[in-house]
Amino acid sequence: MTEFLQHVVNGLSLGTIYALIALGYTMVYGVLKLINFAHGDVYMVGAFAGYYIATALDVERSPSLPKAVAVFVGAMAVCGALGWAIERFAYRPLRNRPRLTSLITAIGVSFLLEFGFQLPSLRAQGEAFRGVLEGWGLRLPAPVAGVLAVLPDNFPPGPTPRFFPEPFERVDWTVLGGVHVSNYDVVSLAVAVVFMVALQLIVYRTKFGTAMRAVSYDSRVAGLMGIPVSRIISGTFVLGSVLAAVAALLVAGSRPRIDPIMGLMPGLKAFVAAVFGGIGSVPGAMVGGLVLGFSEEMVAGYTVSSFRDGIAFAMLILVLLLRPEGLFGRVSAEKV
Amino acid sequence: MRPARMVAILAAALGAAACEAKKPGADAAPAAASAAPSADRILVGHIGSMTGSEATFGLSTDNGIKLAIEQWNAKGGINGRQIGLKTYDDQGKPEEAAVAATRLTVNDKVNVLLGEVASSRSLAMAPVADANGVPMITPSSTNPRVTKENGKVRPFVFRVCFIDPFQGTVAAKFARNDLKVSKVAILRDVGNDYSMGLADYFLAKFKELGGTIVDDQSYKAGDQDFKAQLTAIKGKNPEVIYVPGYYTDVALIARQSRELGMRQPLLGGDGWDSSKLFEIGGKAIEGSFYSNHYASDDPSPRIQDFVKAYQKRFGSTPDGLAAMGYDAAMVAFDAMKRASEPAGTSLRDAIAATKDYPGVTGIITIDQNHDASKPAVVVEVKGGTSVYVTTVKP
Amino acid sequence: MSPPLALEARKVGMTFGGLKALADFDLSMREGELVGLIGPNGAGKTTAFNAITGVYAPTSGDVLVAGERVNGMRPHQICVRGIARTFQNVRLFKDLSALDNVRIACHAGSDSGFTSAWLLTPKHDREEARIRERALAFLEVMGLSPRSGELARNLPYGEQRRLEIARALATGPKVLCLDEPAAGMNASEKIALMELIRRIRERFSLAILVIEHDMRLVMGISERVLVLDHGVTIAHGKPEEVRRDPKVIEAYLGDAYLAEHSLELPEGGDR
Amino acid sequence: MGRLRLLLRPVVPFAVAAPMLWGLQVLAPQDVAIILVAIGVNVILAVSLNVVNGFTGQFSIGHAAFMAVGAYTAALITTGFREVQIAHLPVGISDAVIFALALVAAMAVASVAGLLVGIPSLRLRGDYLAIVTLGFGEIIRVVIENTRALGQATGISGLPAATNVLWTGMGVVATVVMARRLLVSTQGRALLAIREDEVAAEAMGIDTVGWKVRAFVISAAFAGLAGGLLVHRIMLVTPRMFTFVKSMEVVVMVVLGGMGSITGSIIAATVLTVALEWLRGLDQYRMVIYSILLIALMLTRPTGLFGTKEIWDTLPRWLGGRRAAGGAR
Repeated sequence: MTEFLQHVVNGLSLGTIYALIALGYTMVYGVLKLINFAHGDVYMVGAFAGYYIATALDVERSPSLPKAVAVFVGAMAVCGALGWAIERFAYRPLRNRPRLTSLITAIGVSFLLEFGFQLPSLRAQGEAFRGVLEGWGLRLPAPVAGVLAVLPDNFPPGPTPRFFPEPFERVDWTVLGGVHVSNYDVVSLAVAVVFMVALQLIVYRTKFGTAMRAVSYDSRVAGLMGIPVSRIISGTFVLGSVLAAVAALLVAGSRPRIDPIMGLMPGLKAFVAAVFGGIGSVPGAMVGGLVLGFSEEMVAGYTVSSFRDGIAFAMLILVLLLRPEGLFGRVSAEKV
Repeated sequence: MRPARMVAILAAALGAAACEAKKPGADAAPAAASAAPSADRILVGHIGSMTGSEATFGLSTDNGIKLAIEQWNAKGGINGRQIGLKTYDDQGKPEEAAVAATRLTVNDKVNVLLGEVASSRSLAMAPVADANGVPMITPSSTNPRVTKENGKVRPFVFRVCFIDPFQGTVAAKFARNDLKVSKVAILRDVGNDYSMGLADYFLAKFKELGGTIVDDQSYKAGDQDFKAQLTAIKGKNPEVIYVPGYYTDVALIARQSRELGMRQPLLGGDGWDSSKLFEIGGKAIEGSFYSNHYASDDPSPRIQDFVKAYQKRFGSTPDGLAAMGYDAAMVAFDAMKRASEPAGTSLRDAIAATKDYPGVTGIITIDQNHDASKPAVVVEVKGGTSVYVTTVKP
Repeated sequence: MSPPLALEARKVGMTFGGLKALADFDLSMREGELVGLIGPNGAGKTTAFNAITGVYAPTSGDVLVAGERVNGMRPHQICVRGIARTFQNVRLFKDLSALDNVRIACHAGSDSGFTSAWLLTPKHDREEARIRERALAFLEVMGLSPRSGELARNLPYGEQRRLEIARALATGPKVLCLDEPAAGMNASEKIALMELIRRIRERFSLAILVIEHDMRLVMGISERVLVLDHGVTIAHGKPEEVRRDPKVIEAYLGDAYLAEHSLELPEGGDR
Repeated sequence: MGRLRLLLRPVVPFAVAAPMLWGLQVLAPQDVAIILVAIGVNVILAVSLNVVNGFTGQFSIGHAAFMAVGAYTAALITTGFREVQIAHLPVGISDAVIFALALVAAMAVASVAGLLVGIPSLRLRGDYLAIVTLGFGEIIRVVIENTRALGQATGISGLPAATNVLWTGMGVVATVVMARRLLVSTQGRALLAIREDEVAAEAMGIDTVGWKVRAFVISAAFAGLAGGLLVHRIMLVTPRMFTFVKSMEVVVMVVLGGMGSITGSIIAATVLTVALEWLRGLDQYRMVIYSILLIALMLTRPTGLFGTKEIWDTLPRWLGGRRAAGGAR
């Protein structure tokens, strides 16, 4: 019984993460009908942004609430900016092109982030460059050399995983005779719920949200109605990326290993969750994420754990075949 | 002529890229200039996953090799010939490894081929090495089939690491005889042949020694959440959990097991050996054991010197893979010194004749299966480092 | 004795989530007949079309083609049974040549797998040749032969309309359903089009069902007119009778005006 | 005589290609050969995927899965018959025959897999199909990793080194001929119709689902062929070789070449393979450059190299180009 409850707790904390990432997918898809494959990598960037800020603030030795907040806000800002940039430079130029095209650029961006973060640090690269030049008997002009000296020596992080300092003290509670819950699980859940509710409000209560839905319904007409489509889409990207950052920090805080490809699998899974819940629907993404989290947990816990990944997708396929529009998705019969 | 324009763009982009990227190219391979083999130069070819999910392992190995080369060159090279290194990335894909191996052997005409970390990739390289008569030493591919395919020993392929059966057995013996436990749970990386191999041999040996495997769970490298499996394992309350994976995942596994209030020590293999394990694992990993080639607290100078030199050169403590890469290169160079001609069959024979070479990862002797027979040590994680516990002879 | 029934719709009903878009739609057409289906926007004309051609399965009633019950069948099956259609908003295969558009239709139903194409069997060659000839013939009829090589998207609007008709004819239908073929044309174009439709009917001896806003046009060519309003058939009969029918006039106040000046309203609620 | 010509016509391309390829096979040095094989395999993958993604306008991103099915099938057969020699046949020939059979089996099994995935999922539109294929790819991998008979993570090693330039070349010819003859046939036009407008195609009497499934099965079969060829070049098959990333690489080739353009796929596959090989020396920088290149190309030529056209449609006349207006003509 305790074991089952434990699984429930685990599944919940896993599901909330999926849900948060899935929200990003679902919103972007909603307005752009584009599977933003780079989303998982935005999530990764979020984790690293948090990491660098935390190291700068020396969170590891002296964690505190204000610092934690700073880390969160900073990472969210970075990801927001990144999301905006990606949309602006990789997707917008192709908006009126076949969607496959932007899908490829999405993959391109994803690769760029993943492999870019695996490069040696700028300083190391600079030194290597200097080495080559000197190998040719050339030497760097003084100003350039000066620049070399100030290049960051731990960015890009390279492929070796980094340790993510705990943004705040970890507390573990044992409840109901043997079920272990940590304040991280609670905080994650709380934060996730808060953000989801906030998002729901944004989408259904604000002017921006209304515009967003209009764009997702028919961006052309929305444009004719004087809605600044581009700005709305940018906004959506920023929003989604910010959520990805939140998810990343919640994960990194309790599972403190971060590396450049940490976004790959969570990205795919979250995508599955989004589709499962009906891509384009906010509550769908939440439910999808939770369902996925639970089912993975239960499969791994009670059957052959190596089928864990398989089950996520098997489930997905089943749902799609039985209910192609997903749990909360709306049917869009093509008008003839 | 739009396609033409396209091609132009492509060419331009490539060109630009090529120039821009000269730096690392040259960095990774001081010998980049000398693709063609010359009598007064020795070229080492290394294939590793410099990008992708296992890049960190490829990188460490590459560093180890670099260090070995720089040390020899500093000493005036091998019989007066300087050593160059050419590293190719295989992105962790076997097919890439095969192509890279072909290029190194056929175009770059390397004297010796080093790599790969993962057996699956070494298995893709081995046939190429044999076909071209270029000796190949894999630093850390532990699957028996790498050196011995269908009962036949591959003529040109060697290794300086343990093989799965040995290390699995070591762990099993240690668990049964030294820790005196009888109930063990296994948590293996289903996507990783190294982990699967160790787990299987451990399982067999441990049963043979009269122990019982209470649970056999698996995860996938890169997972961030292992609580499901751990919770299941906890229900079976084993005395020890055998986790033959890489430190990248083990650190998290340790943490999460503690978070679930599990107190059992974890037991692992040389894949654990990295300072990252202690950094990420923190308190959680304390009191766990793993089999390894050496204990970093081993006072013997050859180990301490290596650790110092490595830190000096790369600013980080070497992990097991770096040490293996270093030894693989060292064994090759030692053989070259002895060989009449530092390439081809004579080098092959020289490597095969390696006996009691004092490597960082132990006294290496290449046996008739082209495997390194060397004792394994078992170390315990104490105070953020590994502490010698016992030595197990082959 | 009169020719056999080509199309027969018995009490066809169509509801979308409670909304009754079409109710008890009755229609029977004989070979060579030309029936006009008119009604204000949102009257359910296109719905009737979709129910007949299988885009939607009718929620009630039956559709028979040459005596065979077809409702519930997928559109392509119905097409093979002998109903071809055009679309209100032209739906050509835009990136294919006019010729290919028609050839595809000629393929209708022929279900020879890929193998013959790979083995280049003589039979396959003959088939290809036959299809090509037929396609060219239909382009000829529609006066599009000079355009056969053009991409459909590059054709002027009027020709696209004609090409769509050619494509529909190429499936060898017993019944040809034209959904507002004259939409967006000016008066003279419309006249020409109606002339063309008449010619088609004589030459291919099929039943033609035309949806049209513009009453005068339909009245001009069809021997029977059926008027829909809010999914209900409010009148059915000879043009002149229908024209005088008060219900029709009422339903048409406003719309007729628009239609005669060939102004288009988006058919928003037309479901 | 005429009869004979009719009988021969279908095999002309093979008859012409065989000697050339054989020559290449003999002349090409080992390092060139392995690249050629790599290119060939990618061309087969790209062109076969193009049948689904390009001709039919469906969006499959699980091509690697069918590759895997074919690869394992072929591997099991060749390893199973390693010691077998067909009676009255010299070793070489007998091995070749066995390999040929293995490849055929690979295609067959892969196509069955294609059928199983296709029948239910091809009723779905657009992205949903993409997701199902993606999911299927992951599932296949998980299944392999959990099957002892398939060697789990280690896979099956020690396969005969059967694949060479000749075999691969013939595979490429077969694939291209398949795609080309399809494209210019009435059956192929049915697929194009589906790509252009599914509703209209259906209304014109085209059994859209049926044709989609057919296209899917064909493409799966040739993916299987590619898999079989690849693993017998590197004498090893592991689940790692058939990841989601691999599928994506193929999709990239197709889109880059232009949806529905055979020559486009061929050129894209070749260029990408060669480019990656060329960049190999730059280890870590390689994929970074690759991705930048990818983005740049898509931004400069969103419809791919040739759009839906073939190369000769885009060449100027004096270069023997015949600017056929009809996209697929």
